[in-house]
Amino acid sequence: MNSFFKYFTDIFYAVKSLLTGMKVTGRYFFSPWEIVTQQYPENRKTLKMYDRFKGEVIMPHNEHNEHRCTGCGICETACPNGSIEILQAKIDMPDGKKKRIIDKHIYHLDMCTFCGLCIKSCPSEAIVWGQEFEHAVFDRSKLTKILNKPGSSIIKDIVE
Amino acid sequence: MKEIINLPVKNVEEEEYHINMGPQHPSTHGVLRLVVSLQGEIVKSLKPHCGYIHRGIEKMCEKDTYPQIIHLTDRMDYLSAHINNHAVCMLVEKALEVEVPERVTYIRTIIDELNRIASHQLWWCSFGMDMGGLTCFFYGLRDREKILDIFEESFGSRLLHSYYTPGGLMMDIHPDFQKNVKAFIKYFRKKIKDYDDLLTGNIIMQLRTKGVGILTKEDAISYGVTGPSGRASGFACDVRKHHPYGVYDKTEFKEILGTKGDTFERYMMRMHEMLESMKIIEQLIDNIPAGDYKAKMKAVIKLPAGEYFQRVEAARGELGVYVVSDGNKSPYRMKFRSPNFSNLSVLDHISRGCKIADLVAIGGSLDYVIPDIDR
Amino acid sequence: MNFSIYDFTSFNQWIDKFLFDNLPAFWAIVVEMTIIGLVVLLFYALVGLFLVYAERKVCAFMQNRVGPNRVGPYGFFQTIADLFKLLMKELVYIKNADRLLFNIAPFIVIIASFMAIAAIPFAKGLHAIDFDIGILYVIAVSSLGVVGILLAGWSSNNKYSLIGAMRSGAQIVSYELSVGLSLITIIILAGTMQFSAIVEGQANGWFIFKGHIPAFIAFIVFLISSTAETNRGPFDLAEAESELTAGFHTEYSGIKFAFFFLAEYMNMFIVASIAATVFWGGWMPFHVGGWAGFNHIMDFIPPLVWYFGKTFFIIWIMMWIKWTFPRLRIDQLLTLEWKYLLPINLVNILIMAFIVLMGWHF
Amino acid sequence: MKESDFRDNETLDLFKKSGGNIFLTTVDAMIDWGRSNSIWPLTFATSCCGIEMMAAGAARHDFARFGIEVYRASPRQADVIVVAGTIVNKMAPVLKRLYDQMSDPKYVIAMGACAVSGGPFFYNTYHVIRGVDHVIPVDVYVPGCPPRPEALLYGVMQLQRKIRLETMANPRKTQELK
Repeated sequence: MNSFFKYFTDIFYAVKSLLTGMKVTGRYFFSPWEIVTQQYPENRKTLKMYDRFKGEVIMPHNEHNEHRCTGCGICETACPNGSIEILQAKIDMPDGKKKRIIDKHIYHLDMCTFCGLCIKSCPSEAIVWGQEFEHAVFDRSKLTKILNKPGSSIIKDIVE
Repeated sequence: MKEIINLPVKNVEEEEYHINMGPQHPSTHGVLRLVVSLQGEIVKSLKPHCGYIHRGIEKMCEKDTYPQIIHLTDRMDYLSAHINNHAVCMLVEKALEVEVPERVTYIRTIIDELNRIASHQLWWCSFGMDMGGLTCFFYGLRDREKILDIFEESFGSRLLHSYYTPGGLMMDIHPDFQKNVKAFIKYFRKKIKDYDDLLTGNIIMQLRTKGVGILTKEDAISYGVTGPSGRASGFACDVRKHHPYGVYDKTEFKEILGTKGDTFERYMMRMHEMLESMKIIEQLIDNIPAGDYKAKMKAVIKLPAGEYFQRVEAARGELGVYVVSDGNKSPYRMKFRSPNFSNLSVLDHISRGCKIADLVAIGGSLDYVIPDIDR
Repeated sequence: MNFSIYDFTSFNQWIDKFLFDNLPAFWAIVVEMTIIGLVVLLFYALVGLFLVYAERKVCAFMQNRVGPNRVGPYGFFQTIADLFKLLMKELVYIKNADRLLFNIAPFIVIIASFMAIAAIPFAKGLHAIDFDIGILYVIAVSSLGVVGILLAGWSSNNKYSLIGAMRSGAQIVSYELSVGLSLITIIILAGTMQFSAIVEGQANGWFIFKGHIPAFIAFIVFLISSTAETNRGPFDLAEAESELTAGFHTEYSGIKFAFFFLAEYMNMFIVASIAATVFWGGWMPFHVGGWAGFNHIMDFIPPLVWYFGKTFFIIWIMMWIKWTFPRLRIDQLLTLEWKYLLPINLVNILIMAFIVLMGWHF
Repeated sequence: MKESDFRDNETLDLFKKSGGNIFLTTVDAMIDWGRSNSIWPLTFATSCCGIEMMAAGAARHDFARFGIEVYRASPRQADVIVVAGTIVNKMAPVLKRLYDQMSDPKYVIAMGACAVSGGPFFYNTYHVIRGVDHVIPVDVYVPGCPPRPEALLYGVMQLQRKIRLETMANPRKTQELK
């Protein structure tokens, strides 16, 4: 007799547990205001990343096309996976000495892991995080970037 | 004719056949390959094949400096990235005998627990998906996004943060951090009821998990199954309790132990652990002391020659980091004792004799992350 | 010609008369059959496409998201885009597959669901054929689909497919029983197997209300077992994604896969419309005995609206079930059938027979 | 989103030019419309990026708005393989096989630094494929480690733009160019 009752109580509790589950999904079905979806390409205007968002490494230039990078190469050694390559050039100073300056600050976006060691180690704060995240391209070579703009020069008051 | 008659008749009952689950299979959570020998639907035995995502992280660590190792440990068990980093950072700090500011330990503990919740949420939704309840996937990830928002606001990325550095943190937490964490806990305490209603109490789920894949305490100890999976079998293995680090010794939390060790118990362990983690965070979040966010470290970190070991409680079990240093700026040999590897090793033992559907459920309850197994 | 949206009988008779007047008898029948075939085919495609879209939207709303919304208004043309793509997709031929069976299988599955539509009355006079054994015919035809599934699984030369097909075989054969028995409960009440007569019999109250609790239990059992018969979640063991990748149709690509996909949704439509017809009065409006004014207002709503309203409501319930529950294991699936549904069903039939015998129903 | 807002329009122009005198007919336009709006991905993830791919499919970002929610576990029915994560030497033959098992037309999105170039495992390791394009042809590269779900959605939109250039006469011209 006991097993006979157990048969029915089992059915009762099973149905109850199933209805509890259906209550959850049913409630969400009838409460469309709880939808959390962000409509990405439509909300591009209002979509703003957090200030600290790590999108890519950029080198800010001022209005005279000047940057703060001295080409010291500390970021290159700090980078754990070789995403940064510094090509240096030598120029003749007016006092006759030769000085090393940055020729190309090559940044491999396709290899970067956004760990932030380069930016943290930069002594002259030449590179910062950019907020851009839409990087998808058809050609992989487009992801290798030269951060210093052509014809740019270093801001005068930076000392190594 | 005679020869044909005398051929040995193959016993159909004994006939087995093998199927490959993986490397690309939805329920192996990555690129694990399980060679399962089946008899009908019954699993006779299985062989896990590792190495489909072996990236040589331990070898790479020998080339990197200690701050650079952090970003590799992120990518081992990516779901408990902060906790992995915590292990390496503590090891370096212990070796150099650096006293980290108290603010750092508080922040690290809170973030570890947040990371644990996020990891368990992802486990819950993938477990639900393994069981066939696809809606679980969306509810779990919906709530996980709240944690990721907090992470992104402070550290700038969603999944892999590289936020801890030897001696402290990369940067201070965002001013809104405490407020957001409190809001999240309030939110999640409400939403975790949905989890219980949708999956935990469900009769189908209970029938499928209770009494399936039983792991005894002795086996858990001998296989080295740690974390929630080990505790479900009654193996008291919580590193936070027995070898406290961070500020766990100053907080009140329970180490919940199971008795049965079946799939349902492993499931419940993680559900309880989410609640316990929230309790820990609630105790700490208002008491973060003011101070510096990193200790003074030398520019080039060199560990004195010797051997060092540090363990932490990652989301899936005990993570051990073992370093042999020869006094250089990079380790001579680095070895990770990853929890998932031990947890996977028990899969063959506990899934023999169950059905394919059970194998999927057991795999989901062991919650392995394949890149942590292969490293 | 006397055409109204409340009664299609005269409309059909008019077409019939027109054809037979103008053509020899043989050709008139051929033309008639062609027209019916085309109409059913068009209907099949439209309902299939709509149901796929509806399923996506329903599950999206249950999961706190919006679902397809970029192709057409509210993503309404999403499934049409899918159709174009699947039409143009390469058909992969498996090297060691049984070519003939591999190619036939999707057609068997789709024809099985196609044939069942014939007997379903959509409105008064709007049905392809009105058998006097309509229910028996539908049960017989809908179980043909399992042959296609078994063939698909067997011929693919894939172990996952084979396991999925074997599961499906065991599942459909056993749940067929419950479907039949739960319908017999209503046949006892209605006293006929003819769909049109069953619908007429519900003019003064739907069977689910007329038949007291046994009819309600029969409805629940029918809902569960028909969900299982259509291989839908939580009984989708034949294509259990997390266990068997895609089950019996793992090796199918392009339009052949689309046939399986479509057949699943059409089977859902068919079982829902049988449930609506047998339990909820089909195209019959909602009537309450004694409320003449209310009944009169209800009569104004066209039968097609009633019919599709009820059918889609039942489909919605089936979707709701699918998107809530985890999947059953194969042994639990059979336990549910043989230990729970079947005994309940048998007892239910006895009770129903007793009620009908005593004349206790309304 | 306007065409000019997208990146890498130069490569797309190159694809357009390579079409030569073939013009898009109405049939082409219809098929491309269908294909570009129903890209069913394969459930394939090897590591971290897979989690972000899951997040892209989840409620917050909702892949399904593009009609892409139908994750197919069987490669026969999938249209795009999102290579999310590191591909190592042991996995490369499997990946190639999966790609071969997919039915045409098939597309590849390389998601994350590991799939694009090897990423953190480019130097100093012995077991990692340095970019998945050594194994299978890649249509769209989505860098990031891991990329945000929005970045993946952006990659999918780039792929849609690429698919819309296909013609019946030369369906795979965009890949043959490389």
